[in-house]
Amino acid sequence: MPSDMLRDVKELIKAHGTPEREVYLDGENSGMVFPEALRAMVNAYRGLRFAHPSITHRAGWESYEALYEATETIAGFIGAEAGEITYTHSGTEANNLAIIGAALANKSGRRKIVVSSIEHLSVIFPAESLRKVGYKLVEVPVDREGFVEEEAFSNAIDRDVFLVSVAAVNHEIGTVQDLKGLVEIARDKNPDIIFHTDAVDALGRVKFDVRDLDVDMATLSSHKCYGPKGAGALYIRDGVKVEPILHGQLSTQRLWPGVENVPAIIGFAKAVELLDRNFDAYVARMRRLRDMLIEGIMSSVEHVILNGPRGARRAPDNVNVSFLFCEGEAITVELSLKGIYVSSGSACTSRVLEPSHVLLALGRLYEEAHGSILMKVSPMHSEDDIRYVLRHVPEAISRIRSISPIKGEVG
Amino acid sequence: MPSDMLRDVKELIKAHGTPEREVYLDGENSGMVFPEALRAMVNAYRGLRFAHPSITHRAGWESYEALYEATETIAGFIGAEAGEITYTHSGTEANNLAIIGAALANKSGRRKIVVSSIEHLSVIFPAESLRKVGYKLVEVPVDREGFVEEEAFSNAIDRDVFLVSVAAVNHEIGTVQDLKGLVEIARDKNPDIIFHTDAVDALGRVKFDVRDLDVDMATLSSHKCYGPKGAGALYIRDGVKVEPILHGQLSTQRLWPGVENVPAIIGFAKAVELLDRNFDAYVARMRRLRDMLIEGIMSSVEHVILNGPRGARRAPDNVNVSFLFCEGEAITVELSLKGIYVSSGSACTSRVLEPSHVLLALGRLYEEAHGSILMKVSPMHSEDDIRYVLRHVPEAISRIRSISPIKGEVG
Amino acid sequence: MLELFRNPKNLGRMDDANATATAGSLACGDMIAIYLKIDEKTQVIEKAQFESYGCAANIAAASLLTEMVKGKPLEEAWKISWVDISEELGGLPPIKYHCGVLAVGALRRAIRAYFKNREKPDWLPEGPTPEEKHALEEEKLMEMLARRYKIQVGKRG
Amino acid sequence: MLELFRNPKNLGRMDDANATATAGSLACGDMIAIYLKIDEKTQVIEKAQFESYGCAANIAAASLLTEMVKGKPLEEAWKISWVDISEELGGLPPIKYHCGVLAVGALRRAIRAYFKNREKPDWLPEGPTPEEKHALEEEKLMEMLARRYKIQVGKRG
Ligand SMILES: Cc1ncc(COP(=O)(O)O)c(C=O)c1O
Ligand SMILES: Cc1ncc(COP(=O)(O)O)c(C=O)c1O
Repeated sequence: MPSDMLRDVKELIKAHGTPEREVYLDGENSGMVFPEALRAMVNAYRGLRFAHPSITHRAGWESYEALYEATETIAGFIGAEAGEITYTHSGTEANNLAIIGAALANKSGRRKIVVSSIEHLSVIFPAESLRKVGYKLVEVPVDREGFVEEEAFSNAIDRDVFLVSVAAVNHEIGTVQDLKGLVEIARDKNPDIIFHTDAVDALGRVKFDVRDLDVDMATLSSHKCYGPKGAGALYIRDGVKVEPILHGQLSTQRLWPGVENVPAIIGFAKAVELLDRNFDAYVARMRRLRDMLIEGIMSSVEHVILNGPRGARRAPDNVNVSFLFCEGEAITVELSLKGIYVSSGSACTSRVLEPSHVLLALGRLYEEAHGSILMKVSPMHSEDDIRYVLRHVPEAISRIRSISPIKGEVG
Repeated sequence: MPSDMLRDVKELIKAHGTPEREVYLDGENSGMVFPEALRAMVNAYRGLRFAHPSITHRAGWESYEALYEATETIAGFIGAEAGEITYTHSGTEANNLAIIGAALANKSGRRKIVVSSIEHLSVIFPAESLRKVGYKLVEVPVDREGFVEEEAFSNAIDRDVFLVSVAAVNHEIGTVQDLKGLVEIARDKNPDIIFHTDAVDALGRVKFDVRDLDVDMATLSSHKCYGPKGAGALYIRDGVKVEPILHGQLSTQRLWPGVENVPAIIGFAKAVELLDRNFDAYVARMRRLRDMLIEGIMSSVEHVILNGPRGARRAPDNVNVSFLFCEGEAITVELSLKGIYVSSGSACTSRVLEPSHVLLALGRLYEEAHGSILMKVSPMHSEDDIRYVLRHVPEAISRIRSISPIKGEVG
Repeated sequence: MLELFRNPKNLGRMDDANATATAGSLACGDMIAIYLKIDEKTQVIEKAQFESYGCAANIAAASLLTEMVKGKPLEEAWKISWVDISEELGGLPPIKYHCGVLAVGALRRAIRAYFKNREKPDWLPEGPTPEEKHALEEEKLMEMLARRYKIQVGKRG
Repeated sequence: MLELFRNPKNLGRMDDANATATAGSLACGDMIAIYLKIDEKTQVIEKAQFESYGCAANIAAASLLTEMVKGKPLEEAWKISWVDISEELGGLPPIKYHCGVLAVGALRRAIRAYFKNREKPDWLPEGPTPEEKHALEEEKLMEMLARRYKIQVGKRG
C-alpha cells in the first residue's frame, strides 16, 4: 500500500458526498452478509464458541459441536459428508489447496491440467504456477455465452490428464455450465482424472450436488453466498488424495493448519441454512430482479450488449452488460455518485488496463469488454433498489458518452 | 472430522452441565476478543466497509480508507510503515509466508535456516518442509527457562545461513527473548541474513519495535491480541524479498491473493489501538493477575513446578505450571467441570501422546511435561476470576492425584 | 464417559490382589494399573480395581473395564476387546482409541501374570494380542522419543 | 479529482483547432483526444479542449491539463510533465499514473503535429519524450494482447 494514497482517498470520499440512497450491487468483489449470519457469528464470539475445537474443556467441546453442526449443514447442502469438508479462509485459498495440494499428492506420471479459459484467476494462476514443476496447462475455449466447447474439451482430455477444473457457474457472466455433461465426457475419456469445480458462484444460485454431478472436489466461499468473510471450504471426495500446502499446528483438519475460524464458519453455515430453506423463493426473487435490471437497461439505453446467456442458463443473480463507447471504470464512478455500487470488467486495478479475460475469451471486442458493468442482485435486494438503479443508469451513460471522443461512429 | 463424534461431544456437554461461573484462560489456543474490537468488526459489516478495497466506488474507497487506517495503527504499534504490512488470515499463514516465501525469493546460494528449538510449529514445520528442496535446518537449544543459548546460537550462524527465526516471546512458557542481542550476534556473524521473529505472543505484552530490534520480518495474529479471528499479518521490512506462496486475484497487496478480510482487520486494529493506549495499565494488570495465580497455586498445591522464567523476563500473561503425578489433560477436564478453561502441554490431540516439544526442549522430564497446565490471563480478567480459579485448583489436583498409580514415590 | 471420569468405580490400589499389571508409562503420558482378585478355584474375577495416570477417557475406560470384568471367568474377561470398551463409552474419538487399548492391554497382562506360575489354559494365546502389542509399542515409542530428546524418565534430583 | 470528473472543464471537440492528436486507444481502455487552437504569431495556446474514453482519473487529468496550458506559449506547455498533473490532482495513485502520462503524451503529440508543416523550434526534441514513448508502448501492448486473444479492435458487424 503506497503511503500517500490515504489522503487522496479521503478527499475522494469527501468530494463524493453521501448519496441519498445506497444500492450495493458489487457482490462479485465482496459479498453482502445476511443479518442473521452476522448475528450468528457475533453470538458465537459471545458464547465462547471461538474456542479451539480440539481442546478438552467445555468451551472447546461447544466449539467442536458448533463446528461440526455447521459442517453438516454446509456438507448437507452440497450432498457431501461432513468428513469431506476442509476449511480455509477464502475461496482463493480453497482453489489453491485443490490444485496445488492435489498436484503435491500426485504420484501418477500424468502431468496435464485442463481448465476452461474463463476460470477465476485463483484457479488459473495456481495451475499456471505448476508449469515450473513440469505440468502442462490446457485452457479450453468457450462459446460466445461462456459455455465450454464440448469438442475442444473432449479433445483436450487424454491419458496424460491428471486434473480438470471447470466452474459450475461463471463469476462474471453467470454461465451455468453443463457440469454433469462435462464430467461424463472427461471420465469417459480418462477414468483416472480428478474433477474439480469452483462452485463459489453456484451456491444458492443453482442446485449443486457433488454426488449427482460426480465431482471430486468443489470450492465454496462464505462471503460469496451471504456469509461473513473469513471462511472458504473445499469439498474433497473421500479417497481423493490431497497434500497440505501450508504447514503448522493441526486442529480438527489435516489439510489446513491453524485454529479454524469457528465463528466465521458458524456464520457461513447460517447463510447456507437460509439459502437451503428458502432456495426456490430466493432464486425466483433474484431472477425477477435480474430480469428487471437487464430489461430496464436494454430498453432505456442504446448500444448495450448483454454478456453471457439468458434465462435459466444464466445465474439468477448475474447482470453483465457492455455499454459501447463508454469506459467501464468511469461508469462505476458516475454511478457511485448516486450511491449505486457496481464493478467493471476493466477495473483499473492492474498497471496495464487489461480487460477481463473472461469477456475476451467470449470473443468480445476490446471496447465491449472495457465498457462492461457487472452487477449482482441478492435475496437482500428489493424492487425499489432496482427501480432506483434504473432511474439513474441512462443519464450516467449519456454523460460518460458525452465526454468520449468515440460517438458511435465505431460500433 | 470423523462422523460419529458429534453425538459423543453432545453427550459430553450434557454430562458436563453448566458451571456456576466461567473463567476462560485458554488464550493460547484461541484468544478472547475485546468487546470494542468485536463491535468495530460488526460496524464495518453494517457500514459496507466489507467492500473490496480496490474497487472504484464509494464503498470501495471507504473500505480502502478503513483498511489503510487500520494498517497505520497496526504498523505504528510495531514501529513499521503501513507499506510494510501484508495481511494473511492467521499467524500460521503469516509464518508460512515468511519462511517459504523468503525461500522462494532466495537467489543466494545460502541454504541454512536457524531457529530456536522452542518455536511455534507454524515456524518449525514450514522450515522443515524446505528440507526437501535442499535447505538445512538447525534448531538451537535453549536453557531451562527457554532462553536461546547464545554460544550455540552464535556457532550456528555461519556464511551459509539465509534465514533466522526466533520468537520474541514464547507462546507456551512466556520467555521474553533478548531478541535485540540475538539479532546483533546474527548480523555480526553474517550481515546478509534475513531475521524473522514470530511476534504473535509479544504484541501487547512487551514493547515491540521492529526498527529498534532491527528485524526484517515479524508475524502478528489478531486473535492472539484480543482482536477477532480471520486476520494475521506479516511485517516485511522494505527491501526484503519475499515471493507469494498462493496465487490468485490480487487486491491491495502483492503477497496474499484474494480480498482482504477488511472487517476483521478493522477489529484487529481496534484491539491494537486499545493495547497501545492502555499498554502500561494492561501489562501491570496482567502481571498482577499472573503473579496472583502463580503464587496462589504454588502455595496451595505441593509438587508444582513453574515452567519458564519469572518476573519481567516472563510475559505478563503467561502461567505455565507442571503438577507432578498428574496427567495434564485429566486436569483440564477436571477444571472444566468448574468452568475453568485451560489447556495442557500434553493435550491428547495427536495420535501419539507426544508432550509439548517446548517443555521437552527445556529439559523437563516427561512426567513434568505431561502434567503441565497453561493459563493465559488477559486485560479482560479480574481478580475475582483468579480467586475463583485458586479456590478450585487444589481440590482438582488432589482428585486427579488420588486416581493416579504414581503417588509421589517418583519425584 | 464424563460420568465415569467424575465418579469412577473400582478406583484404587488393592492389597489382596493376586494379579496386577500396568500398561503405558509415565513417559507416554498414559498409564493404567489393573488389580485383580481371582478366585483360585473357579478362575472367576471377584474384584477388579484400577489406578490411572491419564486423560479423562483413560480413567473412564479403566473404570468401565474393571466394572465389566467383575464376576466374569478369566476366559471371558480375556475376550473383551477395546472395541467393546469404546462402544460402552459411547464411541471414543479416534485419538482416544489408545485409551481403550491400553486398559485392555493392562488387563491381559494381569491375566498373563496370574498364569505365570500356574498352569496355562488352552484359551491363552502364546504370542501377544494386538492390545498387548500396542501397549508395548507405545512404551517403546516413548523410550525412543526420550532418547531423541535426551530425557530421562524417572526419578528427579 | 472527483470535482473535475463531475464538472470537467474544456470538454468537447473543437472545430477551429489547428492542432489535434490522440493518445491511447479503444483497445487500451483509455484514450484521450486533445484539441488546441494556437495563435500562429505568438505560438500561445488560445484554447484547449479534450475528449476522453477513460476512467475518472483520465477525464480529470485531461481536463486539468487543458486548463493548465490555456494562455501558455507552446514551449512552456511542452514542459508540463505527468508529475505536475499528478500533483495538481492531489497525487494520483500509482495505478493511475498512466492517466497523467497519457494526457501529456496526447498534448505533446498535438504540439508535434502543429510543427509538422512548420519550422521546428529549438526546444522541440528530436526523439520521443518518456510520455510519448509511454503512449506508444501502451498502444503497442494492447495490439500485442489483441493478437494473443485474436481479437479485432475496431468496427463491428
Ligand atoms: C468463481 C470464484 N472463485 C473463487 C473466488 C475467490 O473467493 P474468495 O473471494 O473467497 O477468495 C471468487 C471470488 O470472487 C469467485 O467468484
Ligand atoms: C507464537 C505463535 N505463533 C503462531 C501462532 C499461530 O497463530 P494463529 O493461531 O493466528 O494461526 C500462534 C498461535 O497460537 C502462536 O502462539
